[in-house]
Amino acid sequence: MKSYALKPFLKYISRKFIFLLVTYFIAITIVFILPRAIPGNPLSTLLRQIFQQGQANPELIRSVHKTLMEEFGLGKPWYEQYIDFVTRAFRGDFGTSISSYPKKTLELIIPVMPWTLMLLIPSIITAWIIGNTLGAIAGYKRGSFTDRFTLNFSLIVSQIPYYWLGMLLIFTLSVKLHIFPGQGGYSQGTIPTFTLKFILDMLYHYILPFLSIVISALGGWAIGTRVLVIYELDADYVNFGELLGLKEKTVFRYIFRNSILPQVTGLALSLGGALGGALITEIIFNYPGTGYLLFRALSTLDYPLIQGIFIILIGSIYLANFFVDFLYALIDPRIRLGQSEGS
Amino acid sequence: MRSSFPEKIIISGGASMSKVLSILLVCLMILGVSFSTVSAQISIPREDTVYCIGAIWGPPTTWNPYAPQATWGTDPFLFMPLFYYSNAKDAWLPGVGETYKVVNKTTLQVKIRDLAKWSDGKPITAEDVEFTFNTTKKFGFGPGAGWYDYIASVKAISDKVVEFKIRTDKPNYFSFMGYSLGTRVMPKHVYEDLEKKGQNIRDWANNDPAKQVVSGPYKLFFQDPNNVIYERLDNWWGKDVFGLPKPKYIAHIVYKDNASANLAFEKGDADWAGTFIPEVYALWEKKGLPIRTWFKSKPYYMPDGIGFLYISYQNPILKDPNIRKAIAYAIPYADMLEKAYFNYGSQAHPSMVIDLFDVYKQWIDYTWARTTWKSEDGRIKTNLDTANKILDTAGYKRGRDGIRVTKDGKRLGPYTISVPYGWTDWMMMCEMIAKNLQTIGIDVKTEFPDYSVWADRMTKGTFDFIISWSAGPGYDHPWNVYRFVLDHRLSKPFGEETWAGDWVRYNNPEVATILDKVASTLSPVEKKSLYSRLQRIVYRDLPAIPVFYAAHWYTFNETRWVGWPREENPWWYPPSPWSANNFPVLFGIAKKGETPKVPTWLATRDKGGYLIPTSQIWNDFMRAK
Amino acid sequence: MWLAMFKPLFKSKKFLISILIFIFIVLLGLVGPILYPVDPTSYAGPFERPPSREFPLGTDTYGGDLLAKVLNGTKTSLYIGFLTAVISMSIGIIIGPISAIKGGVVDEILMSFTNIVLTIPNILLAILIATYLKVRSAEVIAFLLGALGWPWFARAVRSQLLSLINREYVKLSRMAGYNDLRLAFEDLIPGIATYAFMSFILFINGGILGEAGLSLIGLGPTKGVSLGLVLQWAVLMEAVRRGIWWWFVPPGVIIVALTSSLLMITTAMDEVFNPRLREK
Amino acid sequence: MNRPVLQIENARAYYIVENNYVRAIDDISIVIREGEVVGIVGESGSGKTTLSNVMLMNIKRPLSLIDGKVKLYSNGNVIELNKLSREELQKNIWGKETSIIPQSAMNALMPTKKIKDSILDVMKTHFEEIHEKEIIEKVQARFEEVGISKDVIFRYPFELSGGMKQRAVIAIATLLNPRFLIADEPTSALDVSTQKMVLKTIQDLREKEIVKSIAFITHDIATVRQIAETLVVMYAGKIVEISSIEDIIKEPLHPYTRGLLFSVVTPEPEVKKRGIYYIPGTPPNLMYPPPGCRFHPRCEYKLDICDKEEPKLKDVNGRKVACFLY
Repeated sequence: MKSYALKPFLKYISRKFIFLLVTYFIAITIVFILPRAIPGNPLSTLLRQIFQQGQANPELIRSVHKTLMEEFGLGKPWYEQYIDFVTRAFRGDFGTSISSYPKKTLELIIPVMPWTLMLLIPSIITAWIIGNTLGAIAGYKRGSFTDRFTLNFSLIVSQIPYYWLGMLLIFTLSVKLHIFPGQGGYSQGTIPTFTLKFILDMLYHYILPFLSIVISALGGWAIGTRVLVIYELDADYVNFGELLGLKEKTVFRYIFRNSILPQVTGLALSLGGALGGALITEIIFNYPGTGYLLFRALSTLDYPLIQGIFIILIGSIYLANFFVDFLYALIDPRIRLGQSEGS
Repeated sequence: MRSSFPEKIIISGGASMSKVLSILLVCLMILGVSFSTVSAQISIPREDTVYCIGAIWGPPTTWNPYAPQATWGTDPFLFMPLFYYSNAKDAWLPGVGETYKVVNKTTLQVKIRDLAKWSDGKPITAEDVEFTFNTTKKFGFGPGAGWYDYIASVKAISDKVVEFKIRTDKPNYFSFMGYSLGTRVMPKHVYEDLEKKGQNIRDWANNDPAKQVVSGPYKLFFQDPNNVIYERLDNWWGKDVFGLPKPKYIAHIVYKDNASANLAFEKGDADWAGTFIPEVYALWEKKGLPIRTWFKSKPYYMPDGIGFLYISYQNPILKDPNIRKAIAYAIPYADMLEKAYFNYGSQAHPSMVIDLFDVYKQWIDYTWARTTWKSEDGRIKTNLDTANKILDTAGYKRGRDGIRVTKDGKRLGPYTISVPYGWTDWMMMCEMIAKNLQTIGIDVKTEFPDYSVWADRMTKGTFDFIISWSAGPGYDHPWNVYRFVLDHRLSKPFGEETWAGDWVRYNNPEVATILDKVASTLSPVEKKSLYSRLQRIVYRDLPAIPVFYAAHWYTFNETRWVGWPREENPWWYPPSPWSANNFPVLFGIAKKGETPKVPTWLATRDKGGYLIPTSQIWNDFMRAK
Repeated sequence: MWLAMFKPLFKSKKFLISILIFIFIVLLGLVGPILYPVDPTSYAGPFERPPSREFPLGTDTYGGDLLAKVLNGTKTSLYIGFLTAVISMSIGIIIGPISAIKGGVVDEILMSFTNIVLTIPNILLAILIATYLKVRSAEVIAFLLGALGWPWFARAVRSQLLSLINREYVKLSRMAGYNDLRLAFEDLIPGIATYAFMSFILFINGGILGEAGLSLIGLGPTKGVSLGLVLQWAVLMEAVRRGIWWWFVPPGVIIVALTSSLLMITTAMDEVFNPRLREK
Repeated sequence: MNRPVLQIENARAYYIVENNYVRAIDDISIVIREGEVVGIVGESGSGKTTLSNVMLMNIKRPLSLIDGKVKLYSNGNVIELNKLSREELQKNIWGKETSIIPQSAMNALMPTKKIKDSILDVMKTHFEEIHEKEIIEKVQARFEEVGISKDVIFRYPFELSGGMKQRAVIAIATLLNPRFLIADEPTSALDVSTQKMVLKTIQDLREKEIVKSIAFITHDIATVRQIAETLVVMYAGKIVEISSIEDIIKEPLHPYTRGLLFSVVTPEPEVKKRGIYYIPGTPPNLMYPPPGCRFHPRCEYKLDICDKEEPKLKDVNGRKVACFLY
C-alpha cells in the first residue's frame, strides 16, 4: 500500500530534483565562463577607490596592484580553474569581494538575505492569494461588472513595474502625505534588536515596499486565474455537480481549487521574475536587502560579489522551486499518486 | 482495491489547502526567527553623535590597515601617525610623535610622546614604529606602503626614539619626510600575538570592538552591513595633550548612493558630508538650511586635485604641440565648470600647480605663464579664434566637412573623448569639449563606456582623449603632480596596464632628470628654478592639459554640531570626513548651543601651539651637515 | 480573409480604446522627436525646473529637457521592445516547430534546452550578462532580453503544433510527401498565427519592461535615451524623495500605458478569437 | 398509459449571441411517462443536449427559455420547473427528483477530491445534518449494486478505469433515487464490451425501480434500441418524429429518420442489405434556419410546400411525424 502511494511521488520529486541540479550546474558554469569570456581588469574599481582615498601615491598603488593581481590571479589552466570554481561553489565559497576586500562574498550576502526573504516571501504569497481569489471571483462571475472591473484593473496593474509603483507610493504616501517612511528597513540610529519597539518600527518601514510588490504582482495572478476559472466553468464535473444540486459555494470551491493548482507551479516559475522585481524595489526603497547589495556590487563592478549573489539567488530560487513542486505534488493527488492505473 | 485502506495517509481534499497555508506559515516563522538572530544592540543618542555621509559606500570590511582595504575610520580615528599634515597650513601636527631631530642630511629622529599608550595600556614605542614599517615591507602593503624606495632604514634607537635614514642612491626628501612622519603606527604586540597564533595578518578583520587595540581617541562600537559606529575612549591617553574630541559617537550609515545620502544630510540626519551635492548653495541660499561648504560662494569647495584632459601621446597627429595648444584654447573652461560642475572648482593653472593654496603659489613662474598664455593670472582663456589661428598657421586645412586635414592629407579624427558612463559631471564636460573641438575642425565624438572599459583604456594608454584625475595637494606638491603626469618611469609601454601614472605615455628624459633633482634638493631657490624649467616644458609640449581643480567634498550641517572649519575660520584643513588627516576637526566642533573652541594646539609652535611648518623641517635639513 | 478575420475585433470597445492609446504612444515616439526637436542629451536648461511653457515637462538635475528625453526615450523603448520581440519570436518559431515536427531525440534535446533556459531566472541572468557587457547599445539590450525570453513561447508553439499535427489534413500532407519545411509553412504556421501574433505583443511588453528594469539598476543602454534611463536618473538623483515628480511620473505613465494597452489588445483578441473567454 | 413524470410543452430555448438567436430548441413538446425509457436521437447539433438542459431547467446564459413549460409530476403534485429559481432547483429538484448521467462521465467527477468527499458534498447540500458513516455505508451499497467495489469511493477519479468511472457516476447520479434520469450519451466514450455493461446497469436502474423513467440521449440508434421503447427524433431544434422503437426500425416515416437509420454503420441485418448510406449536406445554421421545413435543403423528397410552410407533428397510424409527405 505504502509503496503504491509513494512511488510516483518519489519519482516525480527526484526527477524535479535532478533537473534543477543540472540547471543549477549550468548556471554556475555560465557564471564561470562569463568573466573569462569578456576581458577587462576586475580590479580597476578597487584601485580607483584606493586612489581616491586621498593619500594614494604611485608606490602604494603599485604594491596594491601587484598583491591583488596575485590574490585574484588566474594563472592556472582553465579546466583546473573550473573544477576549483565548481567545487568551491558547492562548498559555499563564492570568492572574495573586491569592493569589500577581503570579505568573502558569502559573508556579505548572508546578513542581507533575511531582509530580502522577509520582503519577498510574504509579499508574493499575499499577492498570489489575493490575485488568485480576485481572478477566481471575476472568472466565476464572467461578464459581470465585477469581472470587467477586476480584469481591466488587473491588466493595468500587472503592467506597472514594481519599482515605479514603489516610486509613486513613496511620493504620495511618504513625501506628500507623510504617512509612511519612504526609505530604509528601520529608522536611522536604531540598530536591529529583537524588541517590540524595533519590530514595530521595522513593520512600519515594511508596509510600502510590501504593498508595491503585492499590488503589482497580484494583477498577473488575477488574469491567469480568471482564464483558468473560465475554462474550468465548462468542465464536466462542474455541470455534473450542479445538476446533482451542489451549492454554488461548493461549486466555486471546486473550481477555485482546480484552477489554482496550476498556479502553484506558476508560483515556482514566477519566483525568478518576482525576485528580480523585489531586488529593484529594494533599491528604490533603500531597503537593506540583497538588491541593495547587488546594486552596490554593480556600481562598483565587484564581479565576485555579483557572481556570488547570482549563484546564491539562483540557488535559493531553485530551492524554493523545488519546495513549491514538492508542495504541489503533496496537494495534487494526481501527481502524488501518479496518474496511472487505468487512464 | 483491498479492504485495508490505510486511513492515515489519506489527505482529505478539503484540508490540503489549509495545509499549504500552514506549511507556508511555518516557513514564515522560520524566517522570522532567522531574522531575529541579526545581531542585537541598543540605539545611540543622536545629540552625542556626529553622523557622516560619503565615506563608505558598501558593507564595512576590516579595521586592519594591513588588509588592502580597511574601512573608513581606521585611519582617521583608530590609529595615529607620528605627525599629521595639513596642506592648507603646510604644517605638521605631532600625533604620537612629539618632536623630531634632524641628525644630519640623511638622518631624521622622531621622539614619541611619553604619554602615548595603546588602548590596552601598553606604551607606544619606537619598536612599534620599526615593526610597522618592516611588516609593511614584508606584506607589500600596509601603512607606508612603498617606503622602502625612499627610506634606507627604520630603527628604534631607544624606547621612545626612532631613527630614519634616507636612501642616498636616489635621495627624495619629499617621500622621505612624508613616509617617516606621516605613517600610522601599529601595535607590535597585537600583531605578534596574531602571528604566534598562526593567524594570517592580511585576513584579520579586527572587527571585535572588545579586542581592538588602538592609539586614537575612538574605537569601533558597532558594525553591520549598514552601519559603522565608533565610540570615544574617555580614558584616551591623549586627553591631557589634546583634550577629548567632542562627539561621543561617530556614525556612518551606508547609503545606496550619493543622492540618498544627500537627502539624509539635507534632512539633518547627517552632520558631516563628503559627497558631491548638486546645487549645494541652494541649501542655504534658497532653503535657508544651516548648511555650509568651505566657501560661502563660488567655488564653494577647496581643491583636492587636478582634473586633466589627457590626450594620447601615441597618436602621431595628436602629438603635435600645435594641435595640443589649439585644443587648450578651445576648452570652454568657465562654461564647463558652471554647467557641469556647479562652479565647484575653478579653472586649473596650466602649470599643473594648485594655486588656490597660498603655499603653492611660490612654485609657479607667473611671468612665464603670462607671456605664454597672454592673460592676467597666466591661465588659458578660451578662445576659438586663437585656436583656429594656431591650426591654420600650422598648416591644418579644413576639409569639405569642416574637419581639418594634415599636410599629408590625414583627417583629424574621428577621435573619441571618453569618461565612464554615469559620471555625469565629466560626461557633460566631454560633450562641451567635443563640441568646441568640432568647431575648430577636430573630429571628436563623445563615448561613455562602462567604467572598466574606460579604466582599461586609461591604464593601457589606448585612448584618444579622456578626462581623468591626477595627484593632489600635499607636502610634495607640485612635484607629485608633475611626476604623476610626466614621469615615464612610473608607466609601462603603450598597451600594458599601469595605474601609477603617465597615462599618455609622455617620455622625456629631461623631465625625469628635473623631477629627481627637485626631490633631492633642499634649496627652495633651486627648487623654484627647476619647477620653472618644468613649466616651460609643460607649456611647450602640453603632455596633458590641466582643466579644473576637483573639489575636496566637505559640507557640514550645523543643526546639531557647530563650529566646523571654513573659509572665515580655517582652523584645520583637510576637513572632509573621508580624509585620513581630519583628526583635529572633532576637537574643535561643539554641540549646538555650546560655544565651539578651536583647540589652542592648532597654532604654530611659536604661538604656543603644536604645529610645525614644513619649511622649518626643510630648513633644519638644509642647515644640517 | 485576414480582413474578415479581424473585423469582429473592431467591434470590441476594449480593442479600439487600447489600440488608440497604443497608436498615440507610437506617434509620440516616432513623430514627437521631430515635432519637438530638442537634443535630449544636451544639458542646456536650468536645473530641476517644474513644467513650464519653455520646458513642458520640466528639467532634470543637469538641466536636461525632460520632454525631449521622454519622447526620444519612448522611441528607444519601442525599438527595444520590437527588437526583443523579433528575436524571441524568431528563436521560438524555429525551436518550437522543429521540436514538434522532428520529434524523438531532437525534440528531447531541444525541449530540455528550452526548459533549462526557462528555469534559469532570466532577469537575474540578464543582469549578470549585462554586467559583463561593456558597451550596451539598445540593440545589445534587446538581443539579451530577446535571447532569454523565448522558452515559454517555443513550448507553447510546440504543444499547439503537436495537436495540429495529428489532424487529418496534416496527415494527408505528410502522406502527400510534403517535406518538413513545406509542412511547417503551409499547414502548421497558419494554424498558430494569431497565437504567435499575441505572443509577439507580449514579447514587446517584456522588452520594454525588461529594459526599464535593467536600466534602473544601471545596466541599461550606455548610449542614447530610453524611458528606463530617465527613470534610473530620477532614482539616482532621489527625484522621488525630493518631490521632483515631473521627472519620474511621465516615463512611468508611458511605460504602463504602452504595455497595458498592448496587453489589452491581446486580451481583446483572445476574447474575439477564443469564444470561451468572450464576455457574455 | 402510465402517469407522466416529465412534460415539456411548446418549449423554445434559444442561445442569445450578439443580439441574435440561435434557435436550438424550437417549439418542442414531449411527455415522458413512468417506467418509460425514451430515446432521443439526432445528429450532433440537433439540440439534444439543449433539450436535456431544458428538461432539467438548467438554463444558463447565453441559453434562455423563451417560451414553454417544463412540468415535473411528483407524488401527485405538478411542479412547474420553469417557474423555479436556480437555487430552488438546486435545493429541491436536482439530484433528488431529477438527475443526469452526463455526456462525458470520464471527467464528470471532481478530479482532485476523493469520490467519497464529492459525495459528501452532494449530501451536505440536500440534508441539513448528515451522518457520514451511515451515508458511506449506503453509498457503498449502491456502488455494489451498480457492480463496482465499495472501496472505490476512497479513491480519486483518475485512479479508476473508464468503465468503473462511468458506473461510479451512475451510482452517484442515482444516490437519492431520482424520479427522472437523463442519460446523455453515456456510452459514447466506451469500448463495446464496456458499453454493454453500462447499458445493462442503466437498465437495472429502472428494473430495480431506483429511477422511474429515463431519457436516453444519443446519436446512435443502434445503442438506443437496446434500451428504449419510444424514440424521439430531433433535427435542427425540432422534433421530426416520435414513435415506438419497433415501428421506426421497421418503417421510418420522416426522410431524416430514414437517413439516420440507414446511415448507421452497425451491422444490423436489415440495415446491412440496404448498403451504406449518408445524408447529403450539413445541418443548418440555427441562427438563420431555412424557412419551412428545416430539413428541406437536404431532403430528397422535397415538395414545393416544404420551403414555405412549417410542418406540424401529426398523428400517422398512432405515430407522430412532422412531414408534408403524410
